[in-house]
Amino acid sequence: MSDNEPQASQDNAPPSETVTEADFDSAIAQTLTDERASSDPALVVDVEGFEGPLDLLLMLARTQKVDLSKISILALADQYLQFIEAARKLRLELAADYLVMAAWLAYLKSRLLLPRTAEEGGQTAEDMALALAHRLRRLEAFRNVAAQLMGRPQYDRDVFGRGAPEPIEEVKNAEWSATLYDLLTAYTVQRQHSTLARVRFAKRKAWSLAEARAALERLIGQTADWTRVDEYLLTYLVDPSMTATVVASSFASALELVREGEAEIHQRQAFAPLFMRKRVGVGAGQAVVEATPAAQGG
Amino acid sequence: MPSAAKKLVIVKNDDQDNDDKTPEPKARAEELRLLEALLFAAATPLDEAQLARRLPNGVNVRDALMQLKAEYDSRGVNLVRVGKKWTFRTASDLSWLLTKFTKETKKLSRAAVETMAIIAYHQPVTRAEVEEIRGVAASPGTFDVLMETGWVRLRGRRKAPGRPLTYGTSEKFLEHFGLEEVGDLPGLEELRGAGLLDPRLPPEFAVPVPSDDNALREDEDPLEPSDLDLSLGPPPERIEEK
Amino acid sequence: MPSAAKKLVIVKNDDQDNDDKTPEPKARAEELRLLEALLFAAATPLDEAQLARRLPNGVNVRDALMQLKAEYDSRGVNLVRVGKKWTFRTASDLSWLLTKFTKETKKLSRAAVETMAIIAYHQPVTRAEVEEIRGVAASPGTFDVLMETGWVRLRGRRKAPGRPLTYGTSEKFLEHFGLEEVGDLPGLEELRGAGLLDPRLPPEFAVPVPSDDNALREDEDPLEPSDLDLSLGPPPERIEEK
Repeated sequence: MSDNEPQASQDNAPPSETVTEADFDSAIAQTLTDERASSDPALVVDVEGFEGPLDLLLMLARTQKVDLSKISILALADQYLQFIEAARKLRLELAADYLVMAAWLAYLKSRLLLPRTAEEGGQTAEDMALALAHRLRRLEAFRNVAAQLMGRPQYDRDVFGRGAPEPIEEVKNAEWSATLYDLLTAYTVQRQHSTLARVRFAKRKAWSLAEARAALERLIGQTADWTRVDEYLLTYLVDPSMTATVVASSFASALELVREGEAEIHQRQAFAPLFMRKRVGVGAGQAVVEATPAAQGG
Repeated sequence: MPSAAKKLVIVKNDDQDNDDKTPEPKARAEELRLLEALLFAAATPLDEAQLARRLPNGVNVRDALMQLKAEYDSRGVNLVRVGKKWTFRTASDLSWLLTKFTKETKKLSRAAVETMAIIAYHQPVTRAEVEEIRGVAASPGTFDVLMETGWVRLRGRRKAPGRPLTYGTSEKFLEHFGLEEVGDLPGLEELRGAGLLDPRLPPEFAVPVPSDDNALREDEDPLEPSDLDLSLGPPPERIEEK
Repeated sequence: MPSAAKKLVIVKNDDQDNDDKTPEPKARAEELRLLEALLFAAATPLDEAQLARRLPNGVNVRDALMQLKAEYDSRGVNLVRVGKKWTFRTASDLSWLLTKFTKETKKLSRAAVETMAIIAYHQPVTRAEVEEIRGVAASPGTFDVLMETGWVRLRGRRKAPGRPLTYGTSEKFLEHFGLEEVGDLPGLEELRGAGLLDPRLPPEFAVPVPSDDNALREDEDPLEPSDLDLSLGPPPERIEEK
């Protein structure tokens, strides 16, 4: 791994820099086989360990051991092309980026070797070489600042905040939400609800036959004596408007009970009070209306 | 690591400082720095053994703690001992600083909105009257919540058996619902016009014209002194029930 | 609340202290206590507006912070400004003492570190510009990983063909690396001096300074609503490629 040593020695950054360096190394190590690691560094052709052709060029430039601004681009191009040639001999697959760079460098080299001709496209070979040197310097500079940045004391690694922050106690003051619309809907809905409910109650002022029958059954069940039906029913007649329905329904129900043999009914004369009693000991269906005049409900 | 070398120097400094025992601002013992960093960064209080284990050898942890405690005693953060462990805590007189009053929007329950509406239209109204109109008994919390909103206020007591409390709306109620006065609450025709009332309602159906006039009605008595303490006491209902 | 009364007294004290401007141990301004309590207690850095909101009226927060910072500079815990916010941090020379508190974090790859540095020093910058500087196409995950750290954020879109997304650093980046502003990035001056900060300009031209200012540059457009959903959507790269 001596390939990478120049880089390591160049980053003379704070101690934590070792962390990033270790990162770099491990990233490279992943791509290295044991065989390669143990072989002669000069023969190591490990393209995958590089972050692209510029990175490879930068490493090669470092082997010139001169300031990047004084680097010989011509020599660098040669180095790069040799490196690529070696890789191709080993039949290593090279990413297109590397090959494009190789082609460009070969072109640059040929231009640099030729005597300076008249300006063609404006850019001379020297300009191109300078531009490349500039890019290399720039990449290296960014690497350096990256190392410096990573070398800074980092939060939760080198410097720490309060381990046990004291929570700001929140006293929640409830802000109640309700709109006027909510209020009005709530009001009208419940007022209508109760009002309409009462209206419905008024409609039920009819006494159903079932209700009447249930009431009569309870009535005659209580005593075997003759009971005045209307007297009993009167207790229901709280509202005078119900008189008709109560009398009609109860009379109809009474007749029904008599027909079924459940009860006997008795009336002395027309429009006289009706008496009723539970019928005992007689089979159903043998109902007899005792009262001689036809029973009338009025 | 360069810090290792520093460590040694630190210990030496400490020893010197311990000798003169004067915590001068400039000659502040390095172990106080270490202690405060440790205690600050620790998620839980640390005991003296734990501190000693981290600090360079030869540091008198107890002395250093006492010195640090003295330094922080007058500050906004104090070094305190809890049980056998030490930790930094906000000075107890500053707890108010760490209280945040936030507003939380809560929605009123349907029962509360309904009760609120009846109080608004029918005020002054007693709890029993509200229940009569709603046709259900008010749940214990409903009036509490309404008192908490500040929209409902106690007006007085009805001149009637049991002298029940009368409720009405407050100024805050008007503010919240954007009303200039409760009389601006829409009346029967407006409610009908807004489609909120069923056109088939019987003719005798009426909506009162509400008034939150502070002046007590003829059938109202003023609140008694004990009623006025309600805000600090148990919920008004409880008292009313007594 | 009793604290309200205390508050008023405090303000009076402050004014006196400000007048003589000498932070005597005895006459230490009460606002320094309040400040240190707030900053010690807070789980995250606080900005001056947040602090001012909690302190009594009339306190010059900036002055008080400076005074407090000076007091703590030599201690084991320092008051530091990160971005526009203030927080207490253990002194950076004491990391050796506090290794036990180190939180294991995912280590960034070399590519990610370089990319982050380019974003930081070169912001606002597009993906293509980062790739140009590095001389290699960014692998799909690199930007994702950086976005995930929360150190890098989307800023907007460059007013250029294809309207590529521009990247910059976040407040969390400053907090993590303990920087007051991106202008304090280490080595920034050298980088600028060498004319290495603008790929398109030769060294003799004026070089732009990195800026994480939320205000967009002239050549930046704001993000569109769909861009802002990125955190919940597919990785930024994918979208950019569309």
